[in-house]
Amino acid sequence: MIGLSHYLAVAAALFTIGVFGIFVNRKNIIVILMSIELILLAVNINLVAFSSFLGDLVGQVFAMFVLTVAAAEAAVGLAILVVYFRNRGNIAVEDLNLMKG
Amino acid sequence: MSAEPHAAFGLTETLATIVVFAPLLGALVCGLFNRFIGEKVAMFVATALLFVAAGCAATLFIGHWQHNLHLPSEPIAIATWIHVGDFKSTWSIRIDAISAVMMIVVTGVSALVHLYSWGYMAEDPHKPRFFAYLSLFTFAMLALVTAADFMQLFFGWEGVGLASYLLIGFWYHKRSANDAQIKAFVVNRVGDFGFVLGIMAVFFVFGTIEFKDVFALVPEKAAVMLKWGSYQFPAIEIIAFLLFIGAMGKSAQFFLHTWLPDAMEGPTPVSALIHAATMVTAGVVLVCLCSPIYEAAPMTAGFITMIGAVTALFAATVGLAQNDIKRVIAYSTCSQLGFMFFAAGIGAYQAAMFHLFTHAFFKALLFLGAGSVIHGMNHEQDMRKMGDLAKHMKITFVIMIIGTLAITGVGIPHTPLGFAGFFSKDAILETTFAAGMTGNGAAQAAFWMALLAATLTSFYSWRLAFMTFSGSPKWHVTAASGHDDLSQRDYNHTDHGHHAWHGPHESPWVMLIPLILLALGAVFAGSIFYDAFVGHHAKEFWGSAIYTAPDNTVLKDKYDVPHWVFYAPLVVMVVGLGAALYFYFFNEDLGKKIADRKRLAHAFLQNKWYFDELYEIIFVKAARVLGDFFWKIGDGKIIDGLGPNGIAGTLNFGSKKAVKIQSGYVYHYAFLMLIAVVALGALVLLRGA
Amino acid sequence: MDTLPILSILTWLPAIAAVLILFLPQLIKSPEAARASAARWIALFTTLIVFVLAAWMTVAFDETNSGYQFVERANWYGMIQYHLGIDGISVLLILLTAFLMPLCILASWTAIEKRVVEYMAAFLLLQSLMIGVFCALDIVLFYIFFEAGLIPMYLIIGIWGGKNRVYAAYKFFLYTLLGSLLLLVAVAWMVVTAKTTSIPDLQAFAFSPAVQTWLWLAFFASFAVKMPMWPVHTWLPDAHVEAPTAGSVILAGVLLKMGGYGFLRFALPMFPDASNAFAPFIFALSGIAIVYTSLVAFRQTDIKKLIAYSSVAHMGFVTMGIFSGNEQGVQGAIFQMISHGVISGALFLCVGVIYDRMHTREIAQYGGLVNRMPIYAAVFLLFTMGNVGLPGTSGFIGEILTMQGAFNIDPVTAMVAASGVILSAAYMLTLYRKVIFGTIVNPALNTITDMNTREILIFIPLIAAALFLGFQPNHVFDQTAISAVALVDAFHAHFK
Amino acid sequence: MIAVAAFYILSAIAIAAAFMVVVARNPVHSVLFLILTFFTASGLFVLLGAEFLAMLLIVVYVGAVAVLFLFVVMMLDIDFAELKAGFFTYLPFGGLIALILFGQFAMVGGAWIEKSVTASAIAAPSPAAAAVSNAEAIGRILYTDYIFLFQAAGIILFIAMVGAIALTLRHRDGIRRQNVSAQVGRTRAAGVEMKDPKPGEGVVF
Amino acid sequence: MSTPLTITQATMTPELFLQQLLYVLPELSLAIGALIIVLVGAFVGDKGARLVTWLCVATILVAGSMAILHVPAKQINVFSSSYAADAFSAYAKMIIALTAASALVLSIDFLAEKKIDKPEFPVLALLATLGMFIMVSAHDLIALYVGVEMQSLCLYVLAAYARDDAKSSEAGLKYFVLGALSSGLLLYGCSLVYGFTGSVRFDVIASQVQDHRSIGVIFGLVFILCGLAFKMAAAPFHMWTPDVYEGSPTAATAFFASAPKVAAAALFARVCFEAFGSLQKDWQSIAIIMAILSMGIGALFALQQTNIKRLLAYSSIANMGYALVAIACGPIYGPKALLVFISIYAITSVGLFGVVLSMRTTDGQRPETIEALSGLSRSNPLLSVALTLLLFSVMGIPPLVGFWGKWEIILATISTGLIPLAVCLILASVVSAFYYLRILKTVWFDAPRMAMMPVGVSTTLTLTGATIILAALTVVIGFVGSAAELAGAGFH
Repeated sequence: MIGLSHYLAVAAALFTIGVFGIFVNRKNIIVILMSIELILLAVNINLVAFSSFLGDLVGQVFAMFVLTVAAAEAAVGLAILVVYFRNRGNIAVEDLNLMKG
Repeated sequence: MSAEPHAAFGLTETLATIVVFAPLLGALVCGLFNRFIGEKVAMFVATALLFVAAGCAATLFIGHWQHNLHLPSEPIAIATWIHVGDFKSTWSIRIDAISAVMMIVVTGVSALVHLYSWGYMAEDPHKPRFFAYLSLFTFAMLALVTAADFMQLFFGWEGVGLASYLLIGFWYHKRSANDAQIKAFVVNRVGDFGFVLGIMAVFFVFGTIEFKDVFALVPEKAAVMLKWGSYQFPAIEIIAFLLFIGAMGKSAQFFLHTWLPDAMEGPTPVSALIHAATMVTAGVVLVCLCSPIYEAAPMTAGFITMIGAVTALFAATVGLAQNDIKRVIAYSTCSQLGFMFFAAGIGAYQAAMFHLFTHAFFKALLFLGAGSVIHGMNHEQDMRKMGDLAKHMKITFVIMIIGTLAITGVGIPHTPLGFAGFFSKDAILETTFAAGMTGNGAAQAAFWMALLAATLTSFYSWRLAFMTFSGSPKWHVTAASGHDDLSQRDYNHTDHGHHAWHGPHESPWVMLIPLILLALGAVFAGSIFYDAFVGHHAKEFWGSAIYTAPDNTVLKDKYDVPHWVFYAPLVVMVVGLGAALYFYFFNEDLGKKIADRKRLAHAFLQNKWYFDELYEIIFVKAARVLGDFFWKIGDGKIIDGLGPNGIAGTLNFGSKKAVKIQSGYVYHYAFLMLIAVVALGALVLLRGA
Repeated sequence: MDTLPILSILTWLPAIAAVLILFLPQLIKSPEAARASAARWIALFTTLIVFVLAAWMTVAFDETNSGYQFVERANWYGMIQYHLGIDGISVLLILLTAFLMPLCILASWTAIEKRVVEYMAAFLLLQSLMIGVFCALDIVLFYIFFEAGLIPMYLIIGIWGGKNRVYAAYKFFLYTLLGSLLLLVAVAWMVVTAKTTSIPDLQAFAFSPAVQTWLWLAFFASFAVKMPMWPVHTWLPDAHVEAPTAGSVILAGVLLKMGGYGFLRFALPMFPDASNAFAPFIFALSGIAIVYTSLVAFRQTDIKKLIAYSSVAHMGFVTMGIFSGNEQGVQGAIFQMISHGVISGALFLCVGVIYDRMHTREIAQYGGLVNRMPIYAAVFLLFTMGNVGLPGTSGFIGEILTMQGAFNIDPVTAMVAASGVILSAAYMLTLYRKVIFGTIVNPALNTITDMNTREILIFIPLIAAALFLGFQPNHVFDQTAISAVALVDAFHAHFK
Repeated sequence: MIAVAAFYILSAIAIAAAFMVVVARNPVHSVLFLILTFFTASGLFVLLGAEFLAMLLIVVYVGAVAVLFLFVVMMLDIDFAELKAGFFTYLPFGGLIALILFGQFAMVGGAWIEKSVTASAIAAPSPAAAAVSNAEAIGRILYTDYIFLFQAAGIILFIAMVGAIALTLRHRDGIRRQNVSAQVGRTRAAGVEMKDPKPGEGVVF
Repeated sequence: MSTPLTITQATMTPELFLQQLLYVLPELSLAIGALIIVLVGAFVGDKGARLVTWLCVATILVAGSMAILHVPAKQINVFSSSYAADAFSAYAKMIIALTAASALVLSIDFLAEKKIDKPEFPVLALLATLGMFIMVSAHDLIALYVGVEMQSLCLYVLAAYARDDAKSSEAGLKYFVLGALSSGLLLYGCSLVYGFTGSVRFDVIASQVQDHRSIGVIFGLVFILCGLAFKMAAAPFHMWTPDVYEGSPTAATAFFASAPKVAAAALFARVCFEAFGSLQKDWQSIAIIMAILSMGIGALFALQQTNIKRLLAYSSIANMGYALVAIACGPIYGPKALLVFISIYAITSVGLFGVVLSMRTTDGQRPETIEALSGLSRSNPLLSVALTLLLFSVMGIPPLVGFWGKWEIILATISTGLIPLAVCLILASVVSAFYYLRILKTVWFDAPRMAMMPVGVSTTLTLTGATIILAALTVVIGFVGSAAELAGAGFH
């Protein structure tokens, strides 16, 4: 029988991959944004799994809010990315380094 | 500052008040208002006031001597000075035998010196300042001798130190004078260090610093012990010792004597007044005044005896080899002070006071005479450049011989014939021998050392006389350069220092009159006052001012010493005179030859046993090195280096390194966030486990 | 006292004047020179009024009342109150502050040429805060005044200071800040423990001995820096050297006294056990301070630095006296604070006189001044002697009493301190010789002029004070006695 | 049994696809893998009985967000990028951290016990499957209990809109736009100028 | 904890619905205001930015006053207990409104000069304020998340607002990427807490964790706090702060530096005190670690800064450390200290940025280095006096009001027994004083280097306002204290 911990494990794996994607990725920023989507997806799996196993709908409502906000976030993130690209001509992570110290 | 008259304010009190405050008034007038009233008037006021004071002091002294005046038992209280709990000090005038003696000595010599200075300092542009300092000194000295408690005593003590400082450095353009004044002040401070501690110990043990109360409590506190760690010391001994340290500084006793010869950088009248007759005797006064304490502190008394005797001998040896006329007399002063101290040490306070009294006359005389010589020699002080002056300065010559006779102690025992020094010195030697008979080892040693010192005294005193007044003239009339302290000053009348010198000349009468008056004292003071001071009337003369323990009978025992003791001083004087005659009168160059041949011994003596050099290394250099160490290493490297600068530096360095973490790369930031999350997670999980 | 809120007036009058100086001329757009002149006169006038009021208050002060007088009290923030009052310990320190301020203003009359308006405002502000420190009876209020003084002093050193002023200003500020923040923690601790901020109540509150130790250490950290005590004294020479003359005067004359005042007001009465336990420690530090800084002073080549180090040594007497915990020690310490305020203030003003003429403080640049400046030489001599502790000047009384106080507890400390008496003579007289005596070597000095009337006017009150206090110190002791005795008695009663 | 198999297959694909999102060289591939991940995740939602959310995921995420990603990737014309050297230097430590993180999650996951949650905590019990649909049940609480936050979420979308416009909208110069009000407000007087030329002079424009 | 009045679905009626709306009036007015203003903005176009800004300011101030005009005596939870109306949130909202409005006023001249004065800026700021309002009133995890995201999304955009400026867009991107990551952490934490307690409501969570301390909940707590720490800019989640502060348009930075800090700190406090009250040991240790790190890093890193915005960023990190110290003091002593401190800090911060915003050379440059302030006291005495007062205030030197913030915190730490933390605070303060003094040194001791423009009207207004408010606060600090006391009383 598939228990809650199975789902939590999947979510944890996705979360870890998302996190991993953020800090080992040196290619471009857009992948970082995708990693963030993965993290949010992991959270959603968690919420839905808990909701299901607790028999409580609030988790699903929460997940819905997360979905909504994630969509908004993606929009804003991509907008900023576009602005950045217009200024710099590329989106390499290594170049995101005008300010430091 | 006015005294509030009260019911018992009689003649004695009035006189004493005038004595004390007249010089102060003189100093203020002379120092502050000379610009308004004119130099001459200011100086005249100061001198006149001093003579008034001297007159009053004389009245007081003679009145007491002749039992015409009754000295009050209570000091005149003028105003509260310090009153903190039991620590209470009052501005007051204590009138007793000691202060009466000291008042006449101080004001008398001071008045004469004031007068003398009219002539001696005639060409100095800062005369009013000089007179102001002299009067200020006189006031401070009087405050010292009339103090009724240790605080006022210390006030006077330091006050005379200040005046001494100012007067030694009176010719401020002279580097040597500046050095000497600082040396005098600082060495005195070393003594004061002990003195202050002594006062504190007195307060600690007795709970008061008023003489009357302290002395009354001495028997009661005799057994009190001071503990320090596991050691115990008798409190009285400690107090006595500490106070004596102060006396050693002020009276230039062995170890703390180095300032006195240098103090001769001051004008000669100053040397006469301060560094011969009065201030330097303050230590003796202190010991005599504190006789109740010293009577209860036999160990310290022994120490005083030894220091006194050593000083007497040591200074005499150094005096042998000096060539500066004032320095010879300075060492002689030092030596004579040693006499006074060991007299006090063996319990003959009266003899000490007596010698102090006579010494004031003949030593002031010698100094002023030397001043007259110096004045006549156009400020030349080196005896090797003098000679044959008897012809040119007859009165001075006579006076100096009187002085020499007095200091060497010429007189015939058992008769009233003799110079002042004879009576007082004999009294000291006899009492010392008498004390030695009771088994006082220190006294025995002191006696023999004193005898030797007396021989040397005779030798160097006559040496001085012969080198100066007899023999061939070693001065040149044309010599007008290479010597003069005055010439370097930016005088308005530059004619003095550089004009051609016409050879030695006798001093003006304004200088000679004080000399003559002092000469009278040097001749007669001893015989007249012998009885009152140390003779059969001593008890009633001194009254309660000097305390002698019941078992202290040296004053009486001095009559019972073997016969040869009475004649010994005379004999040694003759021996010294003979030697001096041989070396400096008959064979004029012999002394010089000896000096040249025996280089080592002579150099040792001439360089004052190398005390200055030793102190230079031990104290001055050490202070410099330590000061530099504390400043540059202690403050700079250690405190600042580890403290503010070090911390600031470390922080700056650390932050420079640390700020690199802020690399600007977003993946670094994310990575650090994750590490933090993981770490915090691990932390709480561990806590949970 | 329902009459005049004299303490509030004393405290706030200078601050109001400062604001006036700062803003009034701005509003009427007067030219720079006129503004400067107005600032000077307003400042002088204000400080004189404050002095007169302070003098009146000192006269009106009831010497037989050991409690706090002229008390003002109002609620402010929670239990923190606007609570002012003075006793015998603070009354004279306020008078001293009020006494020195007009002299400082006068001393800065021509010496300060740039930003006169800000300068005068800063000084007046400083005066407000200093007076506030001495009359605050609420511990938080005290702390506020205590630490706020950093602001004007930082600016005074930094803006109108010498070459190395920035370093000095930083050092002064940070050193003091660290100390006073520890004090703040301790204050908070006390407030939390005792549930009151009123100083009289805190004095009556018995802290447990263990707590006392920590609190005492925190207070020590702050006041020791302020005093300053060895080894946290190194800010002082720098601050003194760089500060303008009047800044040095105030720093030495008043700001250092806050440390001593703090010990007297807080450490001794509130933490008697700890004070008693730490007394040997303080004695050791005081002894070291006296000898160490005297030796360092001996080697200085900068006049102000020398006097600054000498200040540290003299403050050593104060701490020694305070922690001897007996009447002589405590009264002596208070006296020494006042005396040092006058004498070291005067010495810094003396330095200022020649600095204004020559713009150097190097001893080597001087020599033979007596030839050109006899009056100055006399004045300088007087204060040199005062600093040396010559009897008859105020310097002596404080030294002897604090030493006596210490001697009753620990003769060895008194002995070490007494050796400072020798050393002080050595360095001060050497300084005096090098600057005043001798012949003029530096040709620049050939045209130097003696003190002018304004300068003489500045010194007359100081001379009068130094001598008056030297000959009649009892006028001070009469004021301080009752409070000091009460303090000492309470301290001793604690151990009975 | 099918559910179990479905779970394993779906989750395996999801994890693999997610990994590929991160490591793929071509960002377009990354986006496509992301879409795959979403699809499989939506399958998991169905398994968990959250049909409404599963649909939402596909509609919102695949339909909007992922397409948006794809659009941006294409628009920005990003080169293929090799894994940089930094990747390998950071891999061990980064991997370690990731591993620890995963381990911690595993511990947490293992700690969940059904009974640990008291029934009273459940605010909105899931209705029996037969009673109402999942979507309806969610709707019931969303429009009552969470109406306030629901509106707030609307505001968030509004913010995203305003923000995206503020950042990216450009009014380029030189582009002719229709100005309706100007057209409508145009009057005869403004449009036509009457000239009255004298003979032989002509009209000067 | 007082038993809150809870209105839920079970008892929902139209009347009750309206009654609930009463408690969210501030948010409602903000939201409705925002919508109307957007319409106005669309109507007036870019030229109306100034008008729109003032409208936003007015709206925010109205909303802020609504928050304090209607403070329920006891905490009231509405909308299924997702939203708390209480004195704590009212106080925080007032401060948020005040500082947000001031920051907006400050932005007017700056944006106009940079030619980015479009209506979107104030509208986004207004909406961010709405997010902050929701944050401080959040009483369940969903509201928490929604509030945080609403605020964050606006701030991301504001950071990148100068879209032609490479630094600004980089700042926006960095802020966004890291912010999204932190949201992910926060959410993951929320999901764990939800799963292990069965509820998202703070009151239910509180009663659930009271019984047993489950690893899941604690782990969830750690994640939530990490996410919130990011929003607060507390170390070690502070890394974005200096870069974003530097890169963002200064007007936006001024906004970031004030109101959002209040909101984040208040939310952090509420989560700790209300939802996880019985896990005090856990969040306390986390808060202490974060506090020490923030104070240390804020103080240390700032030493090396030459850019004044960066320096202020580190300064804000350090100050968030102080706020965390207050939070670590727990629900009894912490809230008052936190509120007094954070409100004073936020106002000071606006003032400081006001000064930065008024740094303008006569040739139109906007220098951001500290050196640019050289000799400011000569060229612009009033501005430098204001700056001096603000800096001494933020240093915590009495009698300036910043002192009271530190005083309250120290008092709280001592009351709690966290004395070593107080000592850390002090050490950090001394090190911080070092770099604040450096600014003052540049202003007062150095010779002027650049000719500065006179300060613009709106800046003068705000600056004077901030200075006057701070000065006034010194005198009426008793009022602030008792208000904060009242506001913080709900947690115990």
